[in-house]
Amino acid sequence: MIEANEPVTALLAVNNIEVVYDSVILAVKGVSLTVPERGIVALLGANGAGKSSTLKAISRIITTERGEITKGHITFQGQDITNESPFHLVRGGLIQVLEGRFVFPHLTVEENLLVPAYVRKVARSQVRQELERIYAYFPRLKERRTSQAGYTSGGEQQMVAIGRALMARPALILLDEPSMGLAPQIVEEIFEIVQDLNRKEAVSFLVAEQNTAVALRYADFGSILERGRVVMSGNAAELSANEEVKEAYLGMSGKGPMSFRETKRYHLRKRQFAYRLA
Amino acid sequence: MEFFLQVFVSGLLTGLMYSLVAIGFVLIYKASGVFNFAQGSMVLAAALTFVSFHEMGLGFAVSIVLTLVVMVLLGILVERVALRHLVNASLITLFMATVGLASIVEGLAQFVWGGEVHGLDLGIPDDALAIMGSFTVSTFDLFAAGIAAVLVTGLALFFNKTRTGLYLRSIADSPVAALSVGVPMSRMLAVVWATAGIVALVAGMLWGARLGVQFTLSVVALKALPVFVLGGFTSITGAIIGGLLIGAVQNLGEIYIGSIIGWGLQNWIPYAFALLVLLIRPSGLFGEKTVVRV
Amino acid sequence: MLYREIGQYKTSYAADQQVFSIRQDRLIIAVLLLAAVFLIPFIANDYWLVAILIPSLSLALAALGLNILTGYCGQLSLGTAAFMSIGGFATYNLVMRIPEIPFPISMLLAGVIAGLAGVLVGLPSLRIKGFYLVVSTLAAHFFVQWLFDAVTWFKRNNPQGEIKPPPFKIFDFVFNTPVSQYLLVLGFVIVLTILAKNLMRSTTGRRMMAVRDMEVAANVMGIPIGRTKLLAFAISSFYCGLAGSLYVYCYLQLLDTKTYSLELAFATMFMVVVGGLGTIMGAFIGAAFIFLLPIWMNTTFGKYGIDPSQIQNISKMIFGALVIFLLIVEPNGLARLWMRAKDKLRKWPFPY
Amino acid sequence: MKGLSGRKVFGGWKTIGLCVALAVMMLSSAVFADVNLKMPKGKSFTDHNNVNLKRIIYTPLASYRVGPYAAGGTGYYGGEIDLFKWINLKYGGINGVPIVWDECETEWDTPRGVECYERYKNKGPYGATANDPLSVGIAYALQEKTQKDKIPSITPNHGNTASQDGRIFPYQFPLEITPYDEANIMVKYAGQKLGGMDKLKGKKIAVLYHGSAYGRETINFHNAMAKQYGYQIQQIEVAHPGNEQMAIWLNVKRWNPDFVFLRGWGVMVPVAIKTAAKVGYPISKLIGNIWSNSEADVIPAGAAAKGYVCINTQAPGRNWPLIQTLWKDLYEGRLTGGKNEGNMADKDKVGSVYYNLGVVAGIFHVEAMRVAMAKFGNDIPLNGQYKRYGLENLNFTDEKLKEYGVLGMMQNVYTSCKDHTGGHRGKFTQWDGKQFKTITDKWIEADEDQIWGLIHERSEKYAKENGITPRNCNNPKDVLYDLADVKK
Repeated sequence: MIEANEPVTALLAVNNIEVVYDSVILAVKGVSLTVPERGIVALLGANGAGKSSTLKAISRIITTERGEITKGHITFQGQDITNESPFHLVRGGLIQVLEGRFVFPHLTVEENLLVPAYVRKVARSQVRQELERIYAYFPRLKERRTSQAGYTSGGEQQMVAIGRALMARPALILLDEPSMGLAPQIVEEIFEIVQDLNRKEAVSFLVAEQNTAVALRYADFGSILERGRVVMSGNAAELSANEEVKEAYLGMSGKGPMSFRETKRYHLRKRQFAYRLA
Repeated sequence: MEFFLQVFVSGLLTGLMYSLVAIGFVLIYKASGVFNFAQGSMVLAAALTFVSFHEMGLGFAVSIVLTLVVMVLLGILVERVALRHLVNASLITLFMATVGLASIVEGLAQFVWGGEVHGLDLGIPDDALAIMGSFTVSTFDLFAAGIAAVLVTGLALFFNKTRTGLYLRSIADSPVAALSVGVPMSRMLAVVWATAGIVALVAGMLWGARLGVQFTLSVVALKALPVFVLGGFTSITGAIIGGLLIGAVQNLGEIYIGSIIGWGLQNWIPYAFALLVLLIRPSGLFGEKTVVRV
Repeated sequence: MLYREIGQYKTSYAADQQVFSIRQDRLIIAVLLLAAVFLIPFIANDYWLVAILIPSLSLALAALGLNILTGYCGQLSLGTAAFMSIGGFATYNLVMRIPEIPFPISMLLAGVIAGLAGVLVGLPSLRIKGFYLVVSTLAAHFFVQWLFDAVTWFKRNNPQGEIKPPPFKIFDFVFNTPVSQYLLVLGFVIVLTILAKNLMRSTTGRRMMAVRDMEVAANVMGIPIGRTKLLAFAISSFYCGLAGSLYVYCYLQLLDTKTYSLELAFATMFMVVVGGLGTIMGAFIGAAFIFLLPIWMNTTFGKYGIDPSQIQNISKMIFGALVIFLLIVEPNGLARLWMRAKDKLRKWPFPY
Repeated sequence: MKGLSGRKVFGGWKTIGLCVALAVMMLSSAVFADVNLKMPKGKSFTDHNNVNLKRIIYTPLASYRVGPYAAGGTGYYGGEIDLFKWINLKYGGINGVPIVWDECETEWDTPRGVECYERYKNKGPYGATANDPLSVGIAYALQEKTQKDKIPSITPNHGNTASQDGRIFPYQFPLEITPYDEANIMVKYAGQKLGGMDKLKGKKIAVLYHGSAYGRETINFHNAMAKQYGYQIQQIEVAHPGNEQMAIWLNVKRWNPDFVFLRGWGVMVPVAIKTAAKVGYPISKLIGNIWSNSEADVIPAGAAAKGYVCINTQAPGRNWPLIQTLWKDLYEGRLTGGKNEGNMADKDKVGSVYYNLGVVAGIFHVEAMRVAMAKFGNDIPLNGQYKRYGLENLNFTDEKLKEYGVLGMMQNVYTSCKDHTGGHRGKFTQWDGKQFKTITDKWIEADEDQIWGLIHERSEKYAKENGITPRNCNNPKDVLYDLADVKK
């Protein structure tokens, strides 16, 4: 967590990137955002707003999906990483936890955790220690460490995915939709751990999330994406307080439930808003 | 009874020869989820390269080393030029890409070394070694079985005990996840293709000694395919057991069914048998069950 | 740019659901069809008819059949050659044994027989999935090869190894000239293509695609998985069976199991994958590409006096490399490449 | 530092570019095929060196030098081309008319063979003079087409057995011997070894045949012969391609026949020899047929093949005057200014079984044209019709063989309107570990009386089914066939 009076240095800076799939589908149309050192930034927006594409563009996973960055550049710890390979990004301290909990289903939980440790070339004697560090955050994983990851529950798989990323000792974790398909209680648990990690291990997070309420509660900053563009960004507290955000993403309006007509007008307004920004 | 035993045992030993090729399939499938149809062509290429070096007057060991180098280079090249760009492509696209690869490897091998038939003598006699009365086993087959055992042990250790092995298994499970946690994908794929090249050389030398080094070597892949499927794609043990079973069933089938309904059925017997087993166990004998969570 | 859809408004559901919804597309297809029927027979010579057009059209039909099964219903099959041979041998036996049936009906019946065989081969697909299914179709392939070789009844106990099948005829008109054979194959192909295109747009087709994309979800939606798969096998094998007969009766004029080799099955699979899985056009583009490329390379390199065996090796390498290159550039096949090019043209001068 | 990110996705306009490139390629192939391949008959011919030739003898060769059967094709077409080249260099061609050929790779695949035939059949001033595919499948597939196009099909030692009957198959020439002849000669040799045909009674013979149409051709005939000579027979199919025969040989060993005939092709033969050794069955009891008789069949089998006996229609080796001349003139450069211009990439294979067969086939091509030119004059159109006449009137007496330098290597071949095979003889050769040695001095002749009956049965059935009236070989007009109306 960033203290209010602490000077903010940018860990990750995304400058006006444009992402094109299949060379004809424009998914991200000039997104800029900054993740400060030891900060938690929430990337918010509806389905298809371009959150995942942005994250994958940063971590370069996008190349496996026939996508490419056609404009803009990305810097991490002051270095241009726009065309870096995922392998080097992970070793450099940037790792992504994919949407939909991509664990290795046929490996055991422990083997799952070991893969990034090996990428980082942890000495054999240190491995045990590293594992214990993760198990301390996720005691549940220790219980299940010999079972095949594919047979664990959704929440546990999310824990495996986060814990696995943590094994790489990253400076920044790109966390894509951690709440997907999980019970509210588990979602809270996961975000608690995220906050815990942020405080104790000084890991920064860039979290893409649809569950705006929860995300804003734990984040320092937030950016709202719509149709591949950033339409609003700022302090998490400010965003939560913003009327339009409340209306559109938190399902609250100062005037009680909205009528159908009001909703329609609202969407029109939002679109105009987006165009003005672009 | 003695005849039955003779048929059965010679079938088991023949089956191990198929296992050698099937192991090549398993290796690449295990590490990259690709069914590499080009393994047969790689067997041909390896055998042809070895024989040609040998016929140039190079010594046995030198030829083996040189061929190893060639096969490793070939493996790296395959990864560089083709496979790297196909990560995450669909199953069938990948499969057809390897069929295309088979065409390249066959063309290349024959382009460089020509299409002539070569003999290959490993110095191991391939004639009947009487064990009990008329029950015979060939020395060569026993030797091949020994090689298979060594190969399997080595590979099992490699996959389960080394870091590279873990990488390879993780890539097989989910290439995207492996990529996201920073597994050096390209290097790993190159390693696995190079290993498959080495396995192809072993298979190529043994098969080449048996059939002569000629184009038909690449067809052996078709016999190894049911072995691979029966074993369950990812299991090296499966490939061995599958090979033993298929070899035995094929021999027994040819003798005891063939004499009744007509000879020459050993092309389909292995497939029919594999199909039967699959109907009972849809992911092969040792296959990992696909975990489907919706 | 001429390729614009501006100004073409749809005012009815029928218009909205047209096969070719853009006027320019309709025009192109019409011109192609007219040329194929009225122009080519007059300008093409024997070489083009016999060695290029007839075989590539027959193979396109087989590719179309395989595409229904693999491209639309997602079931991997290497049994194309087997189904083709069933078509070929069934036609032969029907024609020779029951001469009362008119030839065209025999051929259609043979297609039906191939379709039934397809259902039989497809039965394991109810339990076996994905790549494992290849075993079922390969088992069928090798079994059928053996069956037609070993059981001489299928060759009418002919002592001769290879069989010369009689030419195709309707009543007394015998199709034994290249032009008539070409038109016959073309007729079959046109009718069957229109049928396939419409079938794939119907409920049946959409069910198949649902099964392909996610079997579990399709099941939950109440789609009868088993029936859909078996239907796909049946339709696909029917197409392959007809293609197999046409291939032999209008092209090769030799009935032999060797003709329906595994290489042929692989070639059709190439046609489907390179052409584009799940597109009708892909089968044709793929067939043209896979069939013509080796011939083209052969003749082109032949001009430069390169050693013929090396020409073959070189073309093998180039063929493989080109296929891999295409799969990398466009894993969804040439048809998709074409569609992307069209999209680009429609949006021109804007990039996206 | 590129890693996976090195992947490049093609931009949209590049896509269009690729589409256009593909289209151009296809179109150019169309244009190319039309301009260069379909050279209409009657025009003069420009060869590779841009020499304009008004009169040539054009012989396309549907060869195969890669793939599973490369060994056969390489030797056969190498021998044939060497002979053509030598005739051109030495005599300027046949009676001064050069032989021009194109090779077209078929990989022994029937559809490719059909394509090759169509591609070249109309090339040159008079079109192709022959179809020579060295493949039963291609020969069968083109049977009617060659008849219609008036291009003779030369298929030495193979082809449609029934086409030996020249009355019904005027354009098919299964020269030297047919599968029936071969089977008959093999049985005769077995009888000879036992000391007389009557000794065959009660003996056991196994036939292992290749699991293909080619392999099945002799099943009925073998059964008939077994009945006639009173021996037991077991015919066993070897699944294509024949790389696994353990079960079969265990079965053979159990039955323990006195002879095992191989009707093999490709990899089946060395595997049969090796597996026989593996189960402990003596090699001396194996007899190979005409397509199991080459170096490519025994070399892969290694030491196990020593002592293997097989039938042959022409003696292998380099010690025949013609082969010697070819070697000296082409490979050592006596005619080519010291350069090696032989067709065989592997010089050691000169004099091999397939090479010598190719030379013999080349002799058939050459002699056929000579016969036609001798009969009708040197200025005839050098086309398939005339060559057909020549092929039907081959008269390889000992003097003729001597003239070619192949006396003792090649058998006497006398073709006629009735008999398009003309040889019906075989010798037996034995592999001594390094080369084949001829072990029968005299040519063993097949029992033609017995075979003709079966041939006629088959050919007449074909004639009936296809509405063909057999030629009357006593009618000179029928003998001339296509040339009957030519006034000369």
